[in-house]
Amino acid sequence: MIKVQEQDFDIGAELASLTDGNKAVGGLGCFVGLVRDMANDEQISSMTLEHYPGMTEKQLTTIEAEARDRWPLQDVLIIHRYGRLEPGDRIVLVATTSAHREAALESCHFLIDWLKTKAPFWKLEESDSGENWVAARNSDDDAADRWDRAK
Amino acid sequence: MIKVQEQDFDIGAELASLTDGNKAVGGLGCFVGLVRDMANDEQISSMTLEHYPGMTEKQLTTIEAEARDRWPLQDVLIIHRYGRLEPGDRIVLVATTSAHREAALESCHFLIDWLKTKAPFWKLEESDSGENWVAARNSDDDAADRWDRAK
Amino acid sequence: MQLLYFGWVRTKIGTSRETLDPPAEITDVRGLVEWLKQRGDGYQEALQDLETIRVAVNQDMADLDAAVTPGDEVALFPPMTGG
Amino acid sequence: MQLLYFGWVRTKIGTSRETLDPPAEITDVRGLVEWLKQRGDGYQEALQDLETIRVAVNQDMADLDAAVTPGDEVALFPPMTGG
Repeated sequence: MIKVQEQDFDIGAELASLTDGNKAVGGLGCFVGLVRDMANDEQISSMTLEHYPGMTEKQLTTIEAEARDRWPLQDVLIIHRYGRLEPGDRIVLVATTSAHREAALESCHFLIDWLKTKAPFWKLEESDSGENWVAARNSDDDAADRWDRAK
Repeated sequence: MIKVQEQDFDIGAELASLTDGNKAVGGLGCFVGLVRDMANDEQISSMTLEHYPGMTEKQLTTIEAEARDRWPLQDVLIIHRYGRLEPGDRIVLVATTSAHREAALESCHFLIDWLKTKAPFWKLEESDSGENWVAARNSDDDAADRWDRAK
Repeated sequence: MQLLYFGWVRTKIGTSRETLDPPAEITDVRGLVEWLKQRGDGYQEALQDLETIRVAVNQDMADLDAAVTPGDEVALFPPMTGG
Repeated sequence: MQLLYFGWVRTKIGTSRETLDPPAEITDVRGLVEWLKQRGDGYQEALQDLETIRVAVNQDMADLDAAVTPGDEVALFPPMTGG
């Protein structure tokens, strides 16, 4: 399931929706990304996420299908927020469930690596020195490429 | 933090305790293990976890230190239940927080692989055919060995 | 043709969305970008380094050689930073 | 010496914990296990295959050559299945 939303999410309730009543789940893997208060040695006051409505949902739906193709998953949940966030705020939740822990953990890792470089979001950080678009990192490309090679 | 307990835990509350108020956390990795209703094609009615009080806490404290040594972590939480559980019940929670997602996800994977083969727990499954001690799996040893080699 | 801009491509061009009618000889993304660069300093600055520009045609990632037609939705943006 | 048994080692021996006084010549885990096996069919059955037995001395994992002394807490159990 894909949710692209401005509002915050309740981690406990979201994860419970993946496991409650499904007794075939042996493992749940989860990653939550949060806004940090420091970037490049500067104090961050806010981070605004811009996205491409329509394409975002399309891309996330494609990658959910790809994860289900690669691993024997019971369920996939991706929640990605947009709009203005502050340090400590949740940005993204990725969770997968499977009979087996390897599938849950690896698919979760795959999905967040993928989101970093291929989901149409852009981050504008605000600090004392002004506004700054977060640059893509080569290390994120490398992390995503790893999964292409493993295909 | 290590918790070895008979009672259930609240995933949302536990994870919130790792991130609330800590604005240096960029990523939280989490794994939850649950009791499945099937094992070796048999319907499971319960799983009873026996452990070695004293040694369990000692071993888990050691592995938490090992994870903190290997990755730049903000926090580590391991909750492992013992006693009689039923299908769908939570067994274990592993969660780690870090400024960076790789550290959080990898350390989480490391900890659960380690728990599978080196935490002093033993599982007794009850099914229509009687009681059966869960056997250790070679694949779990291999998963744990991988981290020894990576050291 | 619907043009969408995101991230610093948007802030440099100064708009997030516009409807344009490129001349008929514009048939691929590369040609479209070169044509846009003639429209003003903001476009010139936003699109000067093609290495840093990513493109989606009708909400699918595309490269500079991808075909574009008048009814398309074409988005230009910097490398994505999701997650 | 405190002896603790877990998992099927416990169910085969029939007790989870006992205090025993092995003879003075028992100085390592291997000798202790051989001595225990003389104590009855349950012990014999539980401890027959040393490949499947794991040992902790004073709550630290140990091997068959590890020393044991009268004040030690020695635990015998199958491979662990945590997580």
